[in-house]
Amino acid sequence: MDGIHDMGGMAGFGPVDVSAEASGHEGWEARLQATALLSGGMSRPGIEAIPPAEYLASSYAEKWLACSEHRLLGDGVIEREQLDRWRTALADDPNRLPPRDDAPEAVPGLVAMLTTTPSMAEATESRFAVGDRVRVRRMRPEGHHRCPRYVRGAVGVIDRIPGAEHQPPAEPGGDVGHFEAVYTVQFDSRDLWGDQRDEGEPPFDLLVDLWESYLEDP
Amino acid sequence: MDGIHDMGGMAGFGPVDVSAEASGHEGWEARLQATALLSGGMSRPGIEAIPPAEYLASSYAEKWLACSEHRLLGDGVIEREQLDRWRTALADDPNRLPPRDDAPEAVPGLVAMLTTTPSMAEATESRFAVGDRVRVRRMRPEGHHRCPRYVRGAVGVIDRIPGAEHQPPAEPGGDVGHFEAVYTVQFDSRDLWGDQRDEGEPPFDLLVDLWESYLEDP
Amino acid sequence: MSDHGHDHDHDHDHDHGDEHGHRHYDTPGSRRARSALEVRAMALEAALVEKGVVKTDAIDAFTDALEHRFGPHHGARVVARAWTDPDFKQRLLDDANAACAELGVAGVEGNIRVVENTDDVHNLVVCTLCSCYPWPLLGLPPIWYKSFPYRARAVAEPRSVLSEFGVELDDDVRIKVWDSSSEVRYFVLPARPDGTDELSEDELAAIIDRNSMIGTALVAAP
Amino acid sequence: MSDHGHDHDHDHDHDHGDEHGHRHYDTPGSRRARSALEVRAMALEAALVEKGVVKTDAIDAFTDALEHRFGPHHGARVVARAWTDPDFKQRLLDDANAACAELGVAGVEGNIRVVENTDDVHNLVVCTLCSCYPWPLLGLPPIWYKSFPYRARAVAEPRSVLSEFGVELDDDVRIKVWDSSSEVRYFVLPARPDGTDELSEDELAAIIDRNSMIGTALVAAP
Repeated sequence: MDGIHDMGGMAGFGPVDVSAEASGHEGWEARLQATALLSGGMSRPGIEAIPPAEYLASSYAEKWLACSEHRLLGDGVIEREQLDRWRTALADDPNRLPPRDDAPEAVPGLVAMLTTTPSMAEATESRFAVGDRVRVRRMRPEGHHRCPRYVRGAVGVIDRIPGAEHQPPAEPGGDVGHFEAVYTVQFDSRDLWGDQRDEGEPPFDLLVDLWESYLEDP
Repeated sequence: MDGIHDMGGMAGFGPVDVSAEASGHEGWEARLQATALLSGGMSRPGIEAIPPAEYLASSYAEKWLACSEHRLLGDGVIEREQLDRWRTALADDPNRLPPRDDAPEAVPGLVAMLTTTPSMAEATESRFAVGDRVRVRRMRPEGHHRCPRYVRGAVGVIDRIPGAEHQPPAEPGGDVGHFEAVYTVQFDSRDLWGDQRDEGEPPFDLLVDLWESYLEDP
Repeated sequence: MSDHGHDHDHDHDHDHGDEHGHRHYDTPGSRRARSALEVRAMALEAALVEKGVVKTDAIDAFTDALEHRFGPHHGARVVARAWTDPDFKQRLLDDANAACAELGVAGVEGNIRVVENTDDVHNLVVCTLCSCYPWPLLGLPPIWYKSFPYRARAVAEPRSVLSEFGVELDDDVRIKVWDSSSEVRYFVLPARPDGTDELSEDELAAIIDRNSMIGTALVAAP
Repeated sequence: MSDHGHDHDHDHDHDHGDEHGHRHYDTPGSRRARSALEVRAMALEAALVEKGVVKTDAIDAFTDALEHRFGPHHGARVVARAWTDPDFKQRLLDDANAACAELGVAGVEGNIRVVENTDDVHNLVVCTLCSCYPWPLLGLPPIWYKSFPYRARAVAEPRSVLSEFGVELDDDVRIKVWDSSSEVRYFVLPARPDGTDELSEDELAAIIDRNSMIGTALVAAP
């Protein structure tokens, strides 16, 4: 979906707050990320489905929460009444904690998974080769994708072929998509934004990983 | 500025509320528009400078108000103390109205201006002719412009040359820009969004008015 | 300035003057309570008038033009005339400003191009960057025209948008979407429905609704 | 699994177990009050555990990995090794996953490509669509990396962004911006500063800050 999350190149957000460090380093935010990932509540299509005004008004943690609650409630994994009951209980009593339920026999496997680097398949079939010029297709996919709008229609050069992957699921909980080569494509900034020397930006290179079906001959 | 206002093609906003009619037809919203335009508080660069999260969270009237207050306070035309004082007075006393100060001799000229169609200059010099193929330049202007992102880099055909105009002021209160031909450029939807037949959208035409300096040979 | 102008002048004349000034704001006699936003708008006017930057009667006159001198009744008159007078229609398509002026329709935000719906072509007007709209012919735009879904989607998925308005077009009708990015304002000349041969120009004007002149409706026979 | 692992295992082992469970949430003994958002996050965990969907010790272990097994100290070790061992550096550039594994650095979100800063090239990493980041080498990202200004501007005006971080590059340095759109995670091998010839690998690791491995800082000699 070409939603608000696809913000590469958008102006108007102001300066970067370079001192903003802490998020995710407060324990509960990392814990929320763990909970959201383990439960399957979090997904990128789910985050991207947050309405644009809410997306921009929400912190990172709020988006993970909103996405997870929506998915887990919608799928009937948890119930509204449960959330409300626990919110009241946990807000009213500062000593209250969530219930504890362990399964220690599963932990080593989880830790092994977390500390194993996922391997990327080699691209045994690839339409384009390193050095080829390619154009990013014009498109407007309804589901989740990984093709930022700012490269649409632009011509770049294949820098590397890191491997082959399935396209990501288009919908929360959906199946993965077509298995195909992924290319790192290098663009000259002038082919994306024009000549910005007058704004203090000499030409630079922009490299984006793009699935084969996002690309066509130039 | 390529800001949040440039939303052509963005997904995620949901359906159109086709029953939403009333805005601007309640008297005070039209009166606000009149006030904002007469005072010079309203400008498109000013509207576009509203931060993205606020832009999406605001109604049309709120954006006109925020833009006008910001500009008129910033230029010292009105004062914060005045606004606060009047807000309190007008909220506290439902019979209270803004003060009245007329200048009836100026009204006929204003009405004549409002009811006169602005003429557009003929384009005596134009680089492109009707039927020419043109490409929209890649760019990223910092100031206000009228070149939507969704046509950048796309090739279209000149449909008509409605006339010549100055480019609009880049900043609130700024000077108009270069005087040049304006072209109505027709694009095939496939050159903007790809083939959308599977989504129930057969190819269509998209026509956009673009200043000459937005365009280049294809 | 308008050949229907008398009715209107009469309508709004009695609202003017000190006793009836600021009639757009709500007072205890009004049905609605003032919202916080309305108070903010009133305070802006008050501060500007207090400083002498704008005059109250100028605001009155401008508001009056937006609400009464402009409006879809003018657009409907133009369409009805075009349906009944082929020469006028041709002038309208060739030079809309001059043709509209014949009917006394003119004004700011009124540099018009008329685009014609036919059996093969359906036109739809939008302004993605803002909310530009042909004020003299249609007045101020409805909320949905200014809404984010309409601005975002009309240029990319017009059939999906039209279906939300209840408009379903044959697959072989070519849609033309007009994004009002310059000072030109686009106005749709809808197709005249079958079964209206016996109607007078005024009767025709009465069946033409605003949305049909934006492209989000078709005109139906009465 | 890590040659510096002992320190870390020691750090977090004592936090585990029932008595110390949920240590990430605030209780009266904590310095901060619970925010409404924290309560919402706790309620989500509570509902999921109550339903048996997730286990508490799984959440503990996952959180622990995010906070302690991953982090920029690993990235700094990798950089320091690359600066002092040319063969390792070559392996790192050729096959980062294998080279990182030599130092016991591995994990999810860790399919790494290392890109090298030189006198002529400066690399900058961003994820415009999301906030993808090389977890094993750098841990969880800082707020600014996830912020809208950074995601929006790094790909279009990198020098302007870098100047906000205090980084000014010569005009003839070519910037390469990497937008992490697939499962590959980019990691910057910063340039070794002059005047560090005498430093040991551990001393070098101590001067490498996280931002230099994203591209928003240069490493300075101590």
